[in-house]
Amino acid sequence: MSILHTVNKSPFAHNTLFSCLKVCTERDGILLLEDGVFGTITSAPGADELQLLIQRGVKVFALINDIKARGLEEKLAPNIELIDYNTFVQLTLDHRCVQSWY
Amino acid sequence: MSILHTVNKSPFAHNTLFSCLKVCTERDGILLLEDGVFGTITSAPGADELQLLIQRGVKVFALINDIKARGLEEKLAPNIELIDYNTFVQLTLDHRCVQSWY
Amino acid sequence: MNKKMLLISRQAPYGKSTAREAIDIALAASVYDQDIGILFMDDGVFQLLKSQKSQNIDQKNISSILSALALYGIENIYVHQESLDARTIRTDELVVDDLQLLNNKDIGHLLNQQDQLLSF
Amino acid sequence: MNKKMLLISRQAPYGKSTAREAIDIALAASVYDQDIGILFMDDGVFQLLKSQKSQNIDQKNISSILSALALYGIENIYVHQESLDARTIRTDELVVDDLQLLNNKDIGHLLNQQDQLLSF
Amino acid sequence: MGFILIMIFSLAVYAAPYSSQASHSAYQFALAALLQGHSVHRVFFYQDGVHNATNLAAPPQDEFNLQEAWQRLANDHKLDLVVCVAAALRRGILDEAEAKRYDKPSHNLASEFTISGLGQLVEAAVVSDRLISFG
Amino acid sequence: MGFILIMIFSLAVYAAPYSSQASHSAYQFALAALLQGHSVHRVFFYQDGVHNATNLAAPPQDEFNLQEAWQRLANDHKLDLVVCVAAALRRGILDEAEAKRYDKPSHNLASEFTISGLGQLVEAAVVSDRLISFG
Repeated sequence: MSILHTVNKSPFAHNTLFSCLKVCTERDGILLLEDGVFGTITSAPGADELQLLIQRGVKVFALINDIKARGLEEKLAPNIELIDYNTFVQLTLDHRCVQSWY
Repeated sequence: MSILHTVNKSPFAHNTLFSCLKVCTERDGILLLEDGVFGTITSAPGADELQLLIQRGVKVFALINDIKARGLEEKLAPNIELIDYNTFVQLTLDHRCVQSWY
Repeated sequence: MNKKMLLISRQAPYGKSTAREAIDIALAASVYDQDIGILFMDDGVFQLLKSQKSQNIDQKNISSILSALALYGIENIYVHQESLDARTIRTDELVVDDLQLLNNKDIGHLLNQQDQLLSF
Repeated sequence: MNKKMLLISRQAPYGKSTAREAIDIALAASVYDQDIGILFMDDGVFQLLKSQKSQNIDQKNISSILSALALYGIENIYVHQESLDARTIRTDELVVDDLQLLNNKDIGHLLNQQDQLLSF
Repeated sequence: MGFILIMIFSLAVYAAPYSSQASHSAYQFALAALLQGHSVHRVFFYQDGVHNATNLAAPPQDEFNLQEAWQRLANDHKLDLVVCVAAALRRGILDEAEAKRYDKPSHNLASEFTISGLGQLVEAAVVSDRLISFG
Repeated sequence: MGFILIMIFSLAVYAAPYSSQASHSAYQFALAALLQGHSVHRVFFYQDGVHNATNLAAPPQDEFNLQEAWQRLANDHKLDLVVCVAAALRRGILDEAEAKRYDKPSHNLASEFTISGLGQLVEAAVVSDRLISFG
């Protein structure tokens, strides 16, 4: 029972993802949605930090419909799980509460 | 007759100011307004680049009312000219056109 | 019923109405006798700066409202130390005296103690 | 009367409506026979990516609209090279073939040749 | 199929429809939760989110109409859609009573929404298992 | 005092009042330009800027009312305040004619504003010495 962090801003334009990464604990999860899915690109700002957190046990997810809408399927960094809204709902129940980073 | 760039986003949160600095030529001017005035703080992201441009001849301005509203009078980096809306209007006439960076 | 709630305020004052409207939620929660804390982080720490003169841009003074948080019984005021440092803001420049400075790890821990998070 | 105009589109598609509504201005300018160019910069270059399937989020496909710019007589399409590079986007991944890649200095020069700038 | 534990959700929506994708995401989330059999106690609209409640939007026929979609969802699932009165008044979203009180020439709140105070957001946070924010 | 060269300005406003400071900045700019004796050919409201045109906003008495300020400025200086029809329809800002056309129960465009197409922004860019954007 930890925190689910959601990030909906592009890390190329906003510092939102970095703020999330700073306070994310090893038991938390991160969900990228809307323009936040630009953070799945291997060269995105924060991509290295994201992979480091994944290695430490943090689960990272991205909404598949937001990935597809933006044509990013071929550009994804490894170990990011693509999910739909049903799984998003389930994730909020698997965590104790949700912090939305705008 | 060059470009007046306006920046209204905080450089701590957005990459807007950096985009402006990248393409600003030595004959251009930069006006910080609204949350853009957080860029006047000496430790702000882009502050060093801003000072470098100033040394190369770029004029940098900030709206005094936006500075006062945010209580930043004591935190200003050097060589930034504080102006009112009358001068803002005049600046747009002193330049050939205005690029607003959001 | 009582829940542990934390409001996380990360936006600069005045450029958007977010900061102002977030505070109103904290005040409402206190009126309804809920245990609410506020965490200021990122540009949100600018809200706490002294000597804001927002009448110059026709807006209400946010730091005045924040200086009254204690009157509303809101006692847990947290501030992200790294956000202050990045902006070269000292704690004696803030309108609130009684605050708890947190590092990144502290914040991760704080979030994990809450029942609900109100994010701004 | 004719003026040299440049629309500067810097926002990512879909998260906000800015990208979509900026394009409509370019189309309107072309309808009124104005000499309008478009510069894609920062996250704006994402608008040009192929294989967008925006019906998944109930939005119109922005890349389809952009691929029709030539039909509207909009010939001057500029793309910031550094913005592409930062996003590891190759020009063969874009929906527009006939575009001009610009570096920072080129853009500074381009802006200084315009009569009006439309900023998004 | 096993059974699922029914949980109580509330959503807070802070962004305008169309201009931002966030309220569309909130709608998708509410829909998915309801279809899984969960309960949505309340959707609270605040800040620019109050524009989701207008009954005057007329987007092109071939575009998704989110305001209408909320109204349909409310009718199908007896959803409690609440608009913050202070945020709404500042942004020109009014029901008939507020229009009368402030002597305004018309009102534009869709009938599926009600106007109330921030206490409704606080109450939603208290009684719900999860409060999810979209902004 | 010397004389000043009268220049023609047009403004483009892309942000909502209250939610964003940008439309207040646009108002301050327009006011300063007019008081200097310059001409403001048009203020064009697009994207969330269309919310500047509502006649239903009722902010607290002690807060600045930007929607009213635009209306006053328009009356004092015979300003041409134009709202983009496509942006307005999507966001629920309608005049009487559009309300009738789309069969909507009411309308909310302040009488100082007119609804028109994007061509009005293009025309403003062409005939004005300076087009200044606020977003």
